[in-house]
Amino acid sequence: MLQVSNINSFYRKIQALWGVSLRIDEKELVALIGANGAGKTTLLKTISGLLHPASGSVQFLDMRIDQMPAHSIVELGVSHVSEGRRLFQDMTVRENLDMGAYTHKAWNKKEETLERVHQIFPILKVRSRQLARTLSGGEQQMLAMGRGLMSRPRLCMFDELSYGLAPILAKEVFKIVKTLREQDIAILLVEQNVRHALEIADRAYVLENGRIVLEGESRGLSENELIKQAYLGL
Amino acid sequence: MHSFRVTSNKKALFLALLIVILIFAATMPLYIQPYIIISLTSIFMYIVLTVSWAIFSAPTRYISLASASFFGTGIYVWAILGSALPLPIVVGIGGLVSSLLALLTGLLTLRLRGLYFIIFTFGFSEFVRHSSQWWEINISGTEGRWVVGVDHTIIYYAMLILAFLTLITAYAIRRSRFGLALQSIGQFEEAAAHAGINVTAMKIMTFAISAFFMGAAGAIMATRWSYIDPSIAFSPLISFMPVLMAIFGGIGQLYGHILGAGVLTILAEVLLTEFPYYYMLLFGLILLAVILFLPHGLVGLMEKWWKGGLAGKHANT
Amino acid sequence: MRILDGEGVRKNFGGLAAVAGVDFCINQGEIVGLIGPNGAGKTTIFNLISGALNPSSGQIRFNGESITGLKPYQICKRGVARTFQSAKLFADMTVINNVLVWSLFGKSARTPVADAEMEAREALAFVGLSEKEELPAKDLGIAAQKRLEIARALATKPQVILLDEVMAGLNPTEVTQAIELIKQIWNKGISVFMIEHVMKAVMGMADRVIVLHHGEKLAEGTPEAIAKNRKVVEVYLGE
Amino acid sequence: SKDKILIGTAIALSGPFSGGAGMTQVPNFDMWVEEVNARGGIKVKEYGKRLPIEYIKYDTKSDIGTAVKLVQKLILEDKVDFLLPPWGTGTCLAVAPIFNKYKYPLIGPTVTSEKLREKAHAFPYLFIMLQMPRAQGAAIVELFKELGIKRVALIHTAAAYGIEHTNVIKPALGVAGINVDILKSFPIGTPDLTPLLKKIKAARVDALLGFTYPPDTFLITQQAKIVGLNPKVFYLSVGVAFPSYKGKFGAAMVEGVMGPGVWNPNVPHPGAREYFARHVKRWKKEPDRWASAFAYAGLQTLEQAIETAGTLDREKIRDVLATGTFPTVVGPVKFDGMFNVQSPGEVGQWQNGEFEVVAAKEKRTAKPIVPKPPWP
Amino acid sequence: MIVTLLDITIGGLLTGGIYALTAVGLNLQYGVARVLNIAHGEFIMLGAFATYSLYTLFGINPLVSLAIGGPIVFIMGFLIHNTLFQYLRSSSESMGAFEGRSLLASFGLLFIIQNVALLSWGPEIKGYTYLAEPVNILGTIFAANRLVALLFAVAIGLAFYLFLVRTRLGKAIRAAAQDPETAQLMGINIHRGFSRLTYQHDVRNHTTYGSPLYCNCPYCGGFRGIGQYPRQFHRGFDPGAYWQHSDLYRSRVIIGCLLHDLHPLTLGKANRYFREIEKCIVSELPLIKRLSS
Ligand SMILES: Nc1ncnc2c1ncn2[C@@H]1O[C@H](COP(=O)(O)OP(=O)(O)OP(=O)(O)O)[C@@H](O)[C@H]1O
Ligand SMILES: Nc1ncnc2c1ncn2[C@@H]1O[C@H](COP(=O)(O)OP(=O)(O)OP(=O)(O)O)[C@@H](O)[C@H]1O
Ligand SMILES: [Mg+2]
Ligand SMILES: [Mg+2]
Repeated sequence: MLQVSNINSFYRKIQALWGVSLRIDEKELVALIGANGAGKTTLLKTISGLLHPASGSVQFLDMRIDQMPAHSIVELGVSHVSEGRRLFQDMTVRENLDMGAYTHKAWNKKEETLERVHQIFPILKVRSRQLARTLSGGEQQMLAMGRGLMSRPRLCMFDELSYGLAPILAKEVFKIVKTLREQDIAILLVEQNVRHALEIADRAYVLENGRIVLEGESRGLSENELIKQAYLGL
Repeated sequence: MHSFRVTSNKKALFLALLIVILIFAATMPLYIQPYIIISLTSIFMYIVLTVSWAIFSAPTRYISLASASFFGTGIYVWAILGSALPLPIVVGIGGLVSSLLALLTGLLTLRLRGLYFIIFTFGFSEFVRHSSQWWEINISGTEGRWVVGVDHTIIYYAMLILAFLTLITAYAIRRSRFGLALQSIGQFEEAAAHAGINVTAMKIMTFAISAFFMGAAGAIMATRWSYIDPSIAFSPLISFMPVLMAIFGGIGQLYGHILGAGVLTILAEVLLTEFPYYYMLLFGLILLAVILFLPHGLVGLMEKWWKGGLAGKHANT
Repeated sequence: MRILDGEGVRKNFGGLAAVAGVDFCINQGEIVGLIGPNGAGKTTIFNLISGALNPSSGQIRFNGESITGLKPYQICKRGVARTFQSAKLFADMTVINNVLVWSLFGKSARTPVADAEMEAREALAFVGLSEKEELPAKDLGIAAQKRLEIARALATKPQVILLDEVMAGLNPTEVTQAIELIKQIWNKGISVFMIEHVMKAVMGMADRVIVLHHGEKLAEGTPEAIAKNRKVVEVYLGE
Repeated sequence: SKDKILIGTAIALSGPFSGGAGMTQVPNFDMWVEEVNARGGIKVKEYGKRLPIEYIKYDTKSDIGTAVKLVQKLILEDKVDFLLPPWGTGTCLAVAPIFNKYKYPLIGPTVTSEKLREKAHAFPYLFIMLQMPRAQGAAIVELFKELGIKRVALIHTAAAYGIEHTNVIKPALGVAGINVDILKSFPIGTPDLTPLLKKIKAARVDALLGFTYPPDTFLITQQAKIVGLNPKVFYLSVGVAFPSYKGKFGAAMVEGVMGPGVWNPNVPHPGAREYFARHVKRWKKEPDRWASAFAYAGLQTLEQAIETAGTLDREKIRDVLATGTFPTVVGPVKFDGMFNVQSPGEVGQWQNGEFEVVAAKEKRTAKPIVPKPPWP
Repeated sequence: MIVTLLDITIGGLLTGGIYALTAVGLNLQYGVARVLNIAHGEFIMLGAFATYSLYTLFGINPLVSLAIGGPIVFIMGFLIHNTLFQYLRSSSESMGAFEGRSLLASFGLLFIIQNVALLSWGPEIKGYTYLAEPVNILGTIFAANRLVALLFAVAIGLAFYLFLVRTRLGKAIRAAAQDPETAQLMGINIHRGFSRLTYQHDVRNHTTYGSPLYCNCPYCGGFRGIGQYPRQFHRGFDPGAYWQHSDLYRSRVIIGCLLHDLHPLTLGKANRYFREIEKCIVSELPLIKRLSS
């Protein structure tokens, strides 16, 4: 479904990604692991079109998207829940969700999707008319996820999925992500809680200093010594 | 934005330059034509206004449009006291009264941010104008006032000294802890408050300092005008010019403010006298061009040349 | 000895009681954890202590004196420093100047600039950011931003430090490092009041844990007791 | 030796004053320079020939600080021989000391202030063309007495012009036994005056007497029609005599409106009709009936004074100005102290599309129409 | 008594209402496009002059010329925004920098427009009379042109307000203004120019209530524009609270009108200057209270 081949990405003159390749199949849940500053966010931005790679290609559903503008990529069905929430602070919860469904396709089914999102995060319904900036940290995270789902994506990328969520909710969210696959959504997951991520993922990639250093079935990876040491803190 | 610590290299250069300019400026009336002296006085006046405006507004990012009310207050102080007291004392009083007014304005408006602040400060200077007009009509029973005039060389020296004091103050504030505090207020006021900075007091105090110089400048300039009324003294133009000049020159750098004030004053006069009918058109076009091509104002241009020059040297060696 | 305590602290936002009459106290040399579901009112409590918000009712005392209604800068100067859940950095200023503001102004006595600069460097070295001193703060990654937040708070030489989710977004290895860091802070004699969703940190470090739910105190006790508390498991920890 | 006379002016070409300056002064300055040069220049005996004029014009932006500075530039840098007056009372007063210091005569068409009386000795170079408030007040009171006006509403723009006139005329009305029922001021540019006009209407006064500036003059006229305020006498000030006033409202609507002035092509002075025709030909618009002709007359006065003195020595020219009599399009100009005796108060009234002189009595070009006809 | 009340209310609406609507325009521009448009009043002046010329030269009914002029000015706003402000925005490193630069740019525009108007129409005051007919509403009298201008302005302002608050596109404009990068991630094409729409609206709105009300001169804009910032502010100028607290916003507009309504009352009692002073104080107090709490 998504094929990233050999991309090099830059921030002005600083190279952040070095020949990165990655693949996601239909309905697959892939985890992306790496230390702070490894380049995870950069990779996600490159896929969603906020950054354009200097070389290499990104294909989505057999279409080359690496030079497409971000808003067209969204229309193809790629959703990117950014790191740090990036809510529209001066709009209400409800309006933020509406914006998630901005594409024509999603707008037509907005009410239906909204209901589903409200089911997943009931607090968003309660806080409907509150300004995004006054939500608590965790509530903001939920809103960011909800907004990401509003576009009815084929591929959903979560950057720092459980950031700032209470343990019970974090567990809940992992479950939800798993169920998303049953709705035909493929998932690319960036997550600091590596153990949890590996538990639910099918496959995982490990990114270090802008390069993929390891990849494979997640079960295998969680046994890997390097991973244990560097990311599981064992 | 400037860095808190200035390299000694830059400091020495700055000081040397300042002293040379000062000596030159002080001897000027001896050998220069009177009209150039008069023009220089205007440039100094705008330097005082722009630099003092920027003392407060540049680091904190509160764009104040109240300059006219402070400047005008200074003018009125001269109009009232000019015939009774010597110039330096009246100028000092002009500054102090303006500072007091700034304290009042500050208390009213400094809780506001962004557009609110801009509008309110402008509203405030209009309010001051209306009030003084009301006072003149209903209490003094007249509108305009005759003002005691002073020789243009004296005005020149007075303005030169004031400009010098303003620059020294601005420089000192920048380099001191106040400068850092003001800058952090501009960056993130809430965080600054939690860092132990008494944000309100700091803002009001700086606002008053900056108003002092504006008021003093008004008291000096009044001597040139011989007749004033509230709409002359509180002309809104005075509120806008410092903003324009500071942004034009480059808001982050002290020398940018000086440059902006100097260049725009000269430019305005040249355009005004050479192209009386197209003056505004050309002025507007130049403003647009500078904004479009020099995102950091004239300072950006200077720095480009500066760096270009250095790079050139490197290439040669 | 009680260093910081609150009594019947309450904060309403319109109809919502974000904090609904909570008592809490921090003793000298303690690490106290504050946990609770999202939106329970934890950050609001920090805002009330640090003076960012005024309580609707209730009392907050520091060293036995009421600090209710004081301004943030006054509270900071008395010795209560905080970090923000979402970093509030001076984005265009360098890392060192970010800390310098805190070390210059955060203490009750006037610090000479040279001393303040030294203290700022120390604080940066302490959190391991020495190499980034001259970078503008906006170029820092999330983990580094959190460290900078901590460095700034430390630079005021506080008696109590309020840490709001400083471990969010860190991977387990980094969490271990952060725990070390907080222990060192505690070693300096600073009392720690921390909001955290990373259980490993709370359970491993805290002397006492306060659990908040819907703005009310649900439970309070040792980490072990809290971990076993049925209600806490139900609303916060999950099975 | 000299081969030209350098004449400069700093006047509002832009900014809020430029409307007035562009109506009353700038076109007359330009036209006069052209005419003089067409004649070959001004004859100066000292040089034994006609010297053409070289003309420098600067824009004050309607800012007094700029005006002061530009006048200094003209004197000190451009070294002009003569200066033409700037526009408006405030600006003229602000530059008057400089004119004096460097001994340049200032013959001001648009400056009227009672304040000058106390300063007359200090400004020997200042000459004022237009009527002073006291004279205008007297003319109005005289007219009102004749028309049997008993009760007036007195309103004015809160600017020097309005305040001084009001200060002068209020006691004069009292002395004449005319009652001021309503006395109000408002800031220039007030967007809506209907409440005030409604109040005046309710008071049923005989006359509305307004010392107003153009924006207010236009606004009050329009709004008076809307609220149906139509007293026997309807007097407003600056702007009434402008051709654009008639242009905006049409001759039918301005019929019977009174204002200060007055000058029109029918006044019995030599050259008046020709001046009017030249102005219309040159600018495709009529001069206003208030200060245009006085501005032009001021230039004629200056020209004659130079020729009489036969020199460019400004001190001598001043003495000629102070003592001589100069025939102009507004009649023979003579200065009593600094004030033009040719300019006592005059009231005009729009009648059939022309602004006729109705007071003072001896200058009348038509009889006043009272009561004012209803709004169309 | 009832007549007086009515007089005050409608009279206040007529003047206060138009101010309030101008404020909406300014609000939109700053709140959505972050352009602090000093040249605001110049556009009013241009609109007024355009309708003036069309009316006096060709006898075109001002209402008709609105229909022609509206789109023209709309296109003008489009061009200005798309070239100038869009470029400034993309070349500014931060929002703060953009605000400063756009302020300077609008000064540039102000000078240029004034000069162009001065050159094309001359410095004198111009004016024409249109619909200056009294309209009798329940016993009190108002000028028809004011009523018409108000109606037009209300209609356009309201439509645009609803557009921004209710519709998909309108919300997208606001979102793009707050965080352009994230807006792209929602599928919003920010380069297609959204914020410019507000600019256009603003510009267009002005042409509407410019003309028949006032006499014009090239500086009328300057006076009305810059001079009205504070006045507009007193009448419900509130970008922050604008969107979400639309009730609050509405009430501010109403307060604005009410404030203006004090005008006839106070005119009867005290000097006009007191009213200006009183307006400042009355309108600043609650706002300051709210912001400081
Ligand atoms: N806007 C930027 N400009 C310049 N360099 C950047 C920028 N954003 C990120 N970088 C650099 O690119 C590298 C990769 O950053 P990235 O944000 O992708 O890492 P990450 O794996 O997502 O880290 P984290 O876990 O902190 O989110 C880092 O070295 C970072 O400093
Ligand atoms: N200004 C405000 N207006 C209205 N509601 C607010 C405001 N600020 C906070 N709230 C609400 O108060 C509640 C408590 O917020 P708080 O930030 O204290 O939660 P928290 O315990 O820190 O949660 P988290 O762990 O998610 O950060 C939340 O439900 C939030 O939506
Ligand atoms: Mg990242
Ligand atoms: Mg929180």
